[in-house]
Amino acid sequence: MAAIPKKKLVQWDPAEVKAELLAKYPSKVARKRAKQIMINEAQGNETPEISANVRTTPGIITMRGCTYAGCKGVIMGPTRDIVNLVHGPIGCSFYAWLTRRNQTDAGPDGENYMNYCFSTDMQDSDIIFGGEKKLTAAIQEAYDLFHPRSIAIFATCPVGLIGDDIHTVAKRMKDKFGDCNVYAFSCEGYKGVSQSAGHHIANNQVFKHIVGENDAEKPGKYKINLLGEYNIGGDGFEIDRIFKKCGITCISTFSGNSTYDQFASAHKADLNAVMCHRSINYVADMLETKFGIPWIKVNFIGADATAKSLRKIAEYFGDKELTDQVEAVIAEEMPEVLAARTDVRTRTEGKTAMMFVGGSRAHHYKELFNEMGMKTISAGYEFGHRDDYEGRQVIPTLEVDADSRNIEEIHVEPDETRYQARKTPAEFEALEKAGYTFKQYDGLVPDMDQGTIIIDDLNQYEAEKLVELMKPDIFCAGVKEKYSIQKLGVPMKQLHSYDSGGPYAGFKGAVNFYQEIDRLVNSRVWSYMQAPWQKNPELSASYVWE
Amino acid sequence: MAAIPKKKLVQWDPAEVKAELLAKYPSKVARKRAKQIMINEAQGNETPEISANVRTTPGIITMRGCTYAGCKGVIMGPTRDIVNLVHGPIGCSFYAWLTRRNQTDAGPDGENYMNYCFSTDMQDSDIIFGGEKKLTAAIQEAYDLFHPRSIAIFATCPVGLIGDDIHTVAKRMKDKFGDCNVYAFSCEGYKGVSQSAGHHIANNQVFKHIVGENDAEKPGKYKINLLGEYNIGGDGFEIDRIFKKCGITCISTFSGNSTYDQFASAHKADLNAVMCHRSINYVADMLETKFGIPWIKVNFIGADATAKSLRKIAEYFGDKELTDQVEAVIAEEMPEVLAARTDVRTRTEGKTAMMFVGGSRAHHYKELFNEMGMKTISAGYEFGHRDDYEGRQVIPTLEVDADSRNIEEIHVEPDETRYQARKTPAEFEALEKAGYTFKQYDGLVPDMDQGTIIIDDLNQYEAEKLVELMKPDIFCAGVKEKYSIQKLGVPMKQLHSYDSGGPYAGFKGAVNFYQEIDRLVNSRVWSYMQAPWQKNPELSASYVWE
Amino acid sequence: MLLRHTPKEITERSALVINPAKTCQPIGAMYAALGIHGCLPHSHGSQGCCAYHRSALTRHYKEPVSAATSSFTEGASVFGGQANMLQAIDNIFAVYDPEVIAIHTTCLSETIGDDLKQIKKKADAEGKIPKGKEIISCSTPSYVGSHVTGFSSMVTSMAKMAEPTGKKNGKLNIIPGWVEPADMEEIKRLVGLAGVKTILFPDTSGVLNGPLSGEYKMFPDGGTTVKELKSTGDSIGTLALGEWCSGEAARWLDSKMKVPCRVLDMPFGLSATDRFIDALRMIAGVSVPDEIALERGQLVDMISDMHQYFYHKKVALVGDPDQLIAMTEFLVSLDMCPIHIVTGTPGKKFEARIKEITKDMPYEVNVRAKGDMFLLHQWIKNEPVDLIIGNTYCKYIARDEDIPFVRWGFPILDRQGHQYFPTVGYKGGLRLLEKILGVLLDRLDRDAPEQSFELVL
Amino acid sequence: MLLRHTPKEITERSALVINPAKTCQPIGAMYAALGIHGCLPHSHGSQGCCAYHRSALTRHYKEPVSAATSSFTEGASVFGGQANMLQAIDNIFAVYDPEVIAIHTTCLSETIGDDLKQIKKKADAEGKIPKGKEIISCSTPSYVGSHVTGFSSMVTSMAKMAEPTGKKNGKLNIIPGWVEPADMEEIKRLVGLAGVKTILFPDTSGVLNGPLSGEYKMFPDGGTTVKELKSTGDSIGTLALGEWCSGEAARWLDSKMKVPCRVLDMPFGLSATDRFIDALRMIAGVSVPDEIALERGQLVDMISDMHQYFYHKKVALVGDPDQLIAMTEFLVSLDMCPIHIVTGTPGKKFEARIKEITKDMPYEVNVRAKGDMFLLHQWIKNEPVDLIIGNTYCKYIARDEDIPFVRWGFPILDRQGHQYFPTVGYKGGLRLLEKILGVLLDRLDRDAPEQSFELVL
Repeated sequence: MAAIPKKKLVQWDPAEVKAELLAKYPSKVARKRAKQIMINEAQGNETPEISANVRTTPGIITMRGCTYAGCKGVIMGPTRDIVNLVHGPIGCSFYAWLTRRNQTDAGPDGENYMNYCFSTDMQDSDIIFGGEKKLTAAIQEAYDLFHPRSIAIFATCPVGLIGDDIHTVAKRMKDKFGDCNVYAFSCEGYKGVSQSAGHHIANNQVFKHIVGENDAEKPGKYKINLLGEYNIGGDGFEIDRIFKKCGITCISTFSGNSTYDQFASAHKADLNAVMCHRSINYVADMLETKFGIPWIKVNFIGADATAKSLRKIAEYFGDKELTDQVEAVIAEEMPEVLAARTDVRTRTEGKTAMMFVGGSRAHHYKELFNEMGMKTISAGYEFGHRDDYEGRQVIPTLEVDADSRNIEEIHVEPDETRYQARKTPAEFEALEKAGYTFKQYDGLVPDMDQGTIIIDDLNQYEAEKLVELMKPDIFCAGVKEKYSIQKLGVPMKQLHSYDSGGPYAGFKGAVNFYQEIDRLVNSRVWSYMQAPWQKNPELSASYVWE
Repeated sequence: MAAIPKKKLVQWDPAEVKAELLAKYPSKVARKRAKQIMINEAQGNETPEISANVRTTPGIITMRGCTYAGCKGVIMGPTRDIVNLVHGPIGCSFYAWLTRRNQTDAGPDGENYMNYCFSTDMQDSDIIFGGEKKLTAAIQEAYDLFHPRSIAIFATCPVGLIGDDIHTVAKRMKDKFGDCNVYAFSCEGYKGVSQSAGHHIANNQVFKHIVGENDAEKPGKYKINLLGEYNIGGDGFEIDRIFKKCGITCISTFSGNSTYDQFASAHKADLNAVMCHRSINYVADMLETKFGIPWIKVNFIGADATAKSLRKIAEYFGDKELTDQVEAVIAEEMPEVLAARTDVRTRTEGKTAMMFVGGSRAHHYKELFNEMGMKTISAGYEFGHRDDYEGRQVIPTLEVDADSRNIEEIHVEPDETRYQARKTPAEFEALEKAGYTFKQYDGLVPDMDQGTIIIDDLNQYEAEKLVELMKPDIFCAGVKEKYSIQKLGVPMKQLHSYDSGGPYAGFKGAVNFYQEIDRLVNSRVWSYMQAPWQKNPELSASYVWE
Repeated sequence: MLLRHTPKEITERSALVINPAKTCQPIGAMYAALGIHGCLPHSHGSQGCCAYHRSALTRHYKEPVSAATSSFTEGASVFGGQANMLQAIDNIFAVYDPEVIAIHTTCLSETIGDDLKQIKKKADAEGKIPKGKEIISCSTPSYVGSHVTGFSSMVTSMAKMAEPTGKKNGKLNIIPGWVEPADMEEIKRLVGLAGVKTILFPDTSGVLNGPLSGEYKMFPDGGTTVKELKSTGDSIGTLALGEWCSGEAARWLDSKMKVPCRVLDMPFGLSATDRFIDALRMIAGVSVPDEIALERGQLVDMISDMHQYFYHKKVALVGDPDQLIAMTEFLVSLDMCPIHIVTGTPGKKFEARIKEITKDMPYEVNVRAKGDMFLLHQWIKNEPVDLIIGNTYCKYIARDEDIPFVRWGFPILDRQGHQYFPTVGYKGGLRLLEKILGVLLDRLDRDAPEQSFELVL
Repeated sequence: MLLRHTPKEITERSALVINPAKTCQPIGAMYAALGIHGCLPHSHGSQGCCAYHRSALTRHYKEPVSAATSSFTEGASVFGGQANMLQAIDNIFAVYDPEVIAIHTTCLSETIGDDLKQIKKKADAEGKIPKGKEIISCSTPSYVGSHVTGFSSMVTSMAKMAEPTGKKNGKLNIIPGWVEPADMEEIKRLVGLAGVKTILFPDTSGVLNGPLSGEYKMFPDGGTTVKELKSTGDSIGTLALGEWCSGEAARWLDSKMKVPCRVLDMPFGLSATDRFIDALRMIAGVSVPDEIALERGQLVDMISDMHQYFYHKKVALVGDPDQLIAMTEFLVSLDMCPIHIVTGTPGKKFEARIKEITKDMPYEVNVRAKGDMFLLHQWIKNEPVDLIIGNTYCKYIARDEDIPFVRWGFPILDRQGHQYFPTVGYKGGLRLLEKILGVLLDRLDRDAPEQSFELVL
C-alpha cells in the first residue's frame, strides 16, 4: 500500500485553540473547563496545575462512564472464576456483558464465567418492597448451579437508594455455604465523578475480602505482582510470556486473566509492579503497609518501556542470574521490533496523534507513538486525577471534595504475623543511592512537549473542535468517540478495546501497534471521501467521448 | 405440515386433450406429432403402436439432448478412474462437468477424475488445420500429469466434420504408453436423434475395448452385473448395500460408480440384471452371445419392485441359502418402508402424476407412484424406442431409418475360449417352465391405465398445455422443464438429477421418495401465489380500523 | 466450550437471570428519540447509563450516537436531579442547539421520584427553552418492562406532540416500531409505491446509516421532523407495526386525537407483508402497483425454488416480541419448524400468539416470555436445532453446539449489513431467505461426504 | 480431497485444458438474446448445444429459459442446415409467435459454413417472416473466443437493429454487459436518479428474475423492446460498460451510426461506479443527486469501518475479464491483495490491465488470460490466499484448501440471491463488502481460540 502524502504541518496557536474550545460555553461552564484545559508550559521541574477528577457538567456530552462500570466492568470483570452477580435492573449487567475485551484463559481447572452475564433483574416490586430476598435467592441459585469458589455482588443505582443491605446478605450466604466466599460492592453509578471511584471501591473490597486468604507458599525465585493490567486484547498474555522467558514469577495480576486464588496469594510476592497508576496505586500502598511489599511504577506499553521496566524489576532483585536473563531476552526480542519500527517510521515519522483515554493509558501510549516518530500534540485523561497529570508529589495537596469523600479509604496496619520487609534498610538505601526510585510516578505532563494541550475529561464538542483546528493524523479514545471523529476523515483508534486488535503491550505488542497505526494513518480510505464530481464540478460540455 | 386439500379430479377426455395439443401446429408437424401422442387403449395383449426414436422437429423446443450427452454425459461420465478427454471446443466439456449427479466413491485406490473437466479446447486453427496434433499432445499431457489406467476420447460436432481420425490417434497413444488403455468415441452431437445414439456408441466401445480385458477370477458365489444403473443421487450405493446384505456379488455396474476394471471383468459374472432397458439392452445381448451370460430385466425403483427383482435374481441361482437370505433381507427392510408408505398415503392417495423422462425411468417411477396410491395420468420418454413403450416383441419389426443406420451395430460371435453357458439347457427349461422369463421386457404401455395419454419426445409447448388441461398434482421431467411447470403452480420433480435429492432406489430410496413427493404435493407454497388483494379485490371503504 | 458451565438439565430459577434476552428501557427510548430530526436524547440519571446506551448503539450501527446525561452525583441522588436537569437544558441549547431534547428517566431518577413534567414547567418558567425548541420526555424506569417498552414509551411521547388543527392532512401515520434504518427506508419506499402519503415515526434512516463525507453532522439529515410529529393528529389514520413497539402510541392518537388506528404485525416475511400492503391499498383506495406485486412474486418464487432446504428444519429464535411473532409466522410458512422461542420482554400474550402460529407444527414448541438465553441454550441441548436466529450473543451458543446461525435483531455487534439492507417487506423476505439458505447450505457443503458433495443445489 | 490429483508443481500445458474458466460463445449469445423483449433465442446446430445452454442458464437463475434449435441430423450436417432453419422459422412463428428470433451459430453450423444472412433472405423471400417480426443473427463459432465474446456478438447484432430517423431521441444508450438481471435493474435505477433517459440493452431484468404467480409467460414482461433497439441510432451517445462485453457494439454505433461512445469499466466497486456516475452527470449536464451521493458515502463509510479486516488479505479471482478488472480495482482500493487472477477468455490486454491496477501491491501478482481453474488451484497451492471469489466451481478448491469463498460471476449453481440483489453501483459495493466480510469474519470466529473469541468485531 502506497503511503498517501498528507500536507502537514497544520499551524496552530495553543492559546487560540483553547479560546476556541471555550468560546461557545455558558460562562459558568467556560470557567470550569478553563481549569481542565491546560497549555503545557512546563519550565524546569515546576508543572502547571490542572483541575481533574471533578464533576462532569450535566448536559455536556462526556466520554465518562460510572462507578459501577469502573468497579464491575474494569476491575472485577477480568476475573474468571468469580461469579459476578449484578444486583439491580437488567441493563447494567447486560451492558457489561463481554463488551470489554479482557481476554481469559480458562486454565486447567476450566472455570470461566467471563462469557456469562448474571443479574437479579430487579422489578418494580423489588424496588418497592426491597430486593434483599431476591438477591439472596439469586445467590443461592448461582451457588446451586455452578458451585463457584466465590460470588461477587455489585450494587447498581437503585440498590443504595432503597437501602438493600447487600453486605449483610453476602456475609450470611458466605457463612451458609462455607466453601464459597461471597462479598459485595457498593458501586452505585451515582457515586464519585467517574469510573475512578469504582476502581477504588473494587480494589478496597478485593483487599479486604480476598488478599491474604491463601498463605500457602508459592514456588518461584523472583516473585512479583503486576498491578493495574487488565489483559485487553491479550496484553497480559504477552507480558506473561515475557516474564516467563525472563524467569520472573507473577503471583497475581490485578486483574487481567486473574483468579480468586491469585488475589488471595498476592501477599506472597516480593515486589509490586504498577502499570495503571490511576486505578490501583493505593492498593500498592496498602500491600506495602500491611505486608511490606515495596512497589515500583512500570510500563509495558512500548518496546523500550518494556525493556526499561524489565531492567527495573531485575535491578530490584539485584541478582546476576536474573539480570543476565533479562538482558538476553531483550537482546532476543528487540531486533524484530526494531526492524518493524524502522519500516513503519518511513511512513509515520512526523505525523501527529491525540489521545484522550483512561487514567494512565494516554501517558503509556505516548511511548509507542514516540517510537514511531509521531508527536502527541494533545492528550488527557477520562478519569485521571491530578497526580496522574502532575505526578505523585501533589497527592498531599489534593483536597477531598464532596464526591470523593464518600469513597471509602481503608486504613491499614502492618500485619502482626505476616508483615515482612523485603529488604534491609541498607539494601533499600543502596538501591536508592544508585538512583532507584520506589513508589514514584511523575505523571503525563512532564512528558508532553512545550505548547501541547492537555485536557481533562474531554467532551464530544471539544473533541470535534480540536480535530478541526489541529488536524491530527490519528485520534485515540473510546468507541463512543470513534465514528464522530472518523466522519471528519481522521482515523480513530480505540485505546480501551483496541478495535478488536492487540495485544499492544510488550515486544510483540509494539510490533502489532506499529503496523496497526501504519495501516490507519496511511490508509487510502480517507482519500475516498471526495467524489470525482466534487473534485471537478463543471458540467456537460466537457464530456469527452472516445 | 397440514395437507392442503385440493379440489380433484379434473375431468378430461383424452381425445380432446390430444386434439388440443395438436391444434396449433403446422399440418406437417401435427401429422408427425399425432403418431407420437397415443391414447392408451390397450385391449388384452395387443398394444397400439407409437412412433418413437424419430427426429426432433427443428424449432420445436425439445427436452432432448445430443449423442455426445448420451455417450460422455450418461454412460462414461460415472466412471471414476478413466480420464474422459473431450476433443472439441470448450463448451461440450464444460456443460458435462459435474452437472449430472452420478455419485462416486473414490475407493481405496483413491483414483477419481469425476470432479475434473478435460478438454482440448479446439481453436479455429485446429478446425482449419485439423486437431489431431493437439489431441495427441493433450493425451500426452494428461498421461504425464495423472498416469491414469485409461483415457477415453470423445468427439464433438466439428471433429467428425473436419475428419480428425481420433481412433488412430487413440491406438497410437495406447501402444506408446503400454500401461494405459486409450480409445475414442465418435459421438458427435449431430448423430442419431437423441441421447440414445450416444448410449449405443458408448456401450459398443466399452464392449470392444474394455470388457474381457481382465480374466482374473473374481471372488463371490452369486455373481451378477447390474446394467443400466448410473448411481444418480446414490441409487447405486443403496442397491449395492442391498446386494451386499443378500450375499450377491456385483462384478460390475454399467456404469454407476464404476471403474475400468469392473468393465474389464464383466464377463466373469453369471447373470446380467438390466435396469435401464433403453440404454443397455443390446450390451446384455452381446454379453450373452459372446460369453454366455443370460440376462433378465430388473427394477430397483420401488420397494415392491426391489423385492421382486431380488427374488428373481435368487430364483435364477436357485440356491436355498441365497433365497433364504433374500427373504430375510426383504423381511427386515420392508416394515420401515410400509410404515412410511402408510403415513404418506394418507396425504397422497388419489393424487395424479405425469412423467416425461429418459428411456425407462418414466416406467420405473410409475411403480413408486403406485405405491403411494398416485395415478400416472400421462407419461412418455425423452429418447425411448418403440420397444420401451410396447415391449421387446416389436424389435424385429422396427425399421432402421437414416438416422439410426450410421450408429454402429456390433456383430459378436461366441468367444472361443471364454464362452461358457451358465446353466444346462435342462436347467434353463425348468426355470422357464416355472414361468421364469429371460430377456423379457413388456414396456411402459401395458402398465398404463386405459385412457391415459402416452407421449413420445414431449416438448415444452405440449407440456404446458397438458398441465393446463389435466392439472396433475406433480409433473416429472428435467431441469429445463422444471420452472416453466412450476410457474403454473404445479410442483415439478426432476427425475434426471432428483433436484439434489435421492437415493430413490431400493428400500431406503423408496422411503426418501415417498417423503419427497409428500413434501411436494402437500406443500403450503403453492397456496401463496395469490395475494390477499387478489382474493378480495374490493377497495377503500371496506378498511376496518380497530 | 465458551459456555462450559451451562448444564443440560433444566432447573427453574426464580431470581437469577443468566444471559439476558432483553436490556433496560432507557436504551429503547434513546433509539426512538434518534428517529426525530434534530433531536438530542437525554438520559436523566447517572452518566453511566448514557455511556452504556451510546456504546451499545454505536457498536450496533458503527455510527456516532449523541446523547446527553444529567450526570447525577451522590448529592443529586439525595436532593433530586432537578438542578442537574435544568443546568443540562441550559448547556445543551447553548452548546448543541438541537430542535428537540427527548428526555427519558432511569431507575435512579425514578426511584428518587423526579418529576420531569414539573422540571419542564420550571425550565419553561425560567425561559430556559428557546422559542421554537421542544422538550419531550417519557418515564422509563429500568426495573419495568424492557428496551422494547422503553422504545414504546418514547414513541408515545412523540405521538403526544400532536397538535391537531382540525383540518385533516390526508396522510397516514405509520409507526414502524424498533426496526433498522434500512427497514424504515424500505417501508417508506413501499408506501411511496402504493401512493400513500405518510408520516413515519420514528424514522432513523439517514440518522444511523449515514455517509462518510468528511463532515460530521451531530444532527444528521434524517429523522421525523417536529412539524410532521405535530401534524399526526390531523392524519386520516395510524398503522402501528408491532403491538409491543407501536400499539400504545397508535391507541393514544386514536382515543385522544380521534385518529383511527390499526395494529398490524411487523412486515417481516410473506404473510405479514401481505397484510401490511393490503391495509395500505385499502386505506388509500388504490390497487397494488405491479412493482410490489413483482417483488411479492419473486419472494414466492424463491420460497418454492428452495423449499426443499427449508422443509422441517428446526429453528431456535431469540429476540423481541414483535419481531419474533412475524419471524415465527414466516418460518412456519416456509415449512420450517421454530421449536425454541425466547424473548426477555414480559408478556404472556406473546406466548399465546406463538402457540397459535405454531399449532399445526409437527414438533412440540418451547416458548417463553421473560426468559433468558441460558434457558434457550438448555432447551437446545435437550432438543437440538438446525438453525439459530438471534442477536450476536447467540454466537456463543452456535459455536458451542455447532449450529448454523443467522444474525437478526438487536444488537448485532460483529457483522455489517443490517443498517443498509432491509429485512422488512418482500425484498426483505428475499434477504432473509438468502441468509437462512446461505448458512444451511454452507453447513450442507461443509458436512457432505465427498461422494455427495454437490455442484448444483 | 475432491481435486486430489492436482499437483502443486506447475507444468506448462500446450493442448490440455483442465477445469475451464470459460465456456463457449453460443451461451453468451443466448443470454444476451433473452434481454430482448419477446425474443426467442435460436441455436443453429445440433440440439445438444441448445439443451446444454438452457440447462446451464436455468440452473443459474432457477427460472425457465426458452430457446429453440435447428436439431441438426447427420444429414443436415452433410447437406447444410438451411432446410432445418427454414422449417424452424415456420414452426417457431406458428407455435410460439415471438417478436424476434435471435439466431446464433455453433461450431457445427460454422464448420459446414451455413450462411445465416442468406438463409434469412430466403425466409424473407418465401414470406416465412410475418409482418412486424424480426430475425437477427450472429456468428458464434464455439472454437473462437468464449461465452463473453459470444455475448458481445449478439449485443452487436442488437445494435445493428438500429434504424436512425435522423432525429435525435435525447436518450443515452447504455450497454451493461453480461451482468445479472438485478444489476441491470440497479443501473436503470441509478440512471433514473441521475435523470438521464436511456435505452439499456440487453436487459434481462424482468426476464430471468420473474415472479411465481400461477401464470407462465414464455415471453416475460422484461427486456429491451424492438422499438427501443431500432431507436439506438438516434441516441445522443452510448456508454458501454466493459470492453469485452460491450465495446464492439458501442463502437459499431459510433462508426456506422455516428452515435458517439465511451467504453467504461463495469461499475463494480467504488472507483468504477464513480466513473460511471461522473460520466452520467456530465453527459446529462446534471449534478449528482443526493440519493446517489448518500449511497456513495455509505459505501465509503463501510470501507472505513471495516478496513482492518480487509487490509492485506490475499485473494484469488476467477471469472470474466470485465468483471475481474472492476473487482480487482475494487479489492485493491480496499487494501486487499488480489494475487491470483484467471480468466478463460483470451486477451493479452487483460493481463496488462490487471498488472497496471495491481502495480503498487506488496505482493507478486499471477494473472492469466486463457487460463483455467486447474492453474488457479496450483497457484493457490504455491501461494495460499485468504479468500476466493469466483463461480460455483471454486467450491471444490475452497473445500480442498479450506479457504473462505464468495460466489460471484457465472455460473452460480448452488446459492440464491444473485438474481435479486445487485453487485453493481454503490449499493452493490455494499453487498460485496457484506459478503466478503461475512466469510472472512466467519473464518475468524471459527478459528479463534476461546481466549480471543470476540463479541464485538
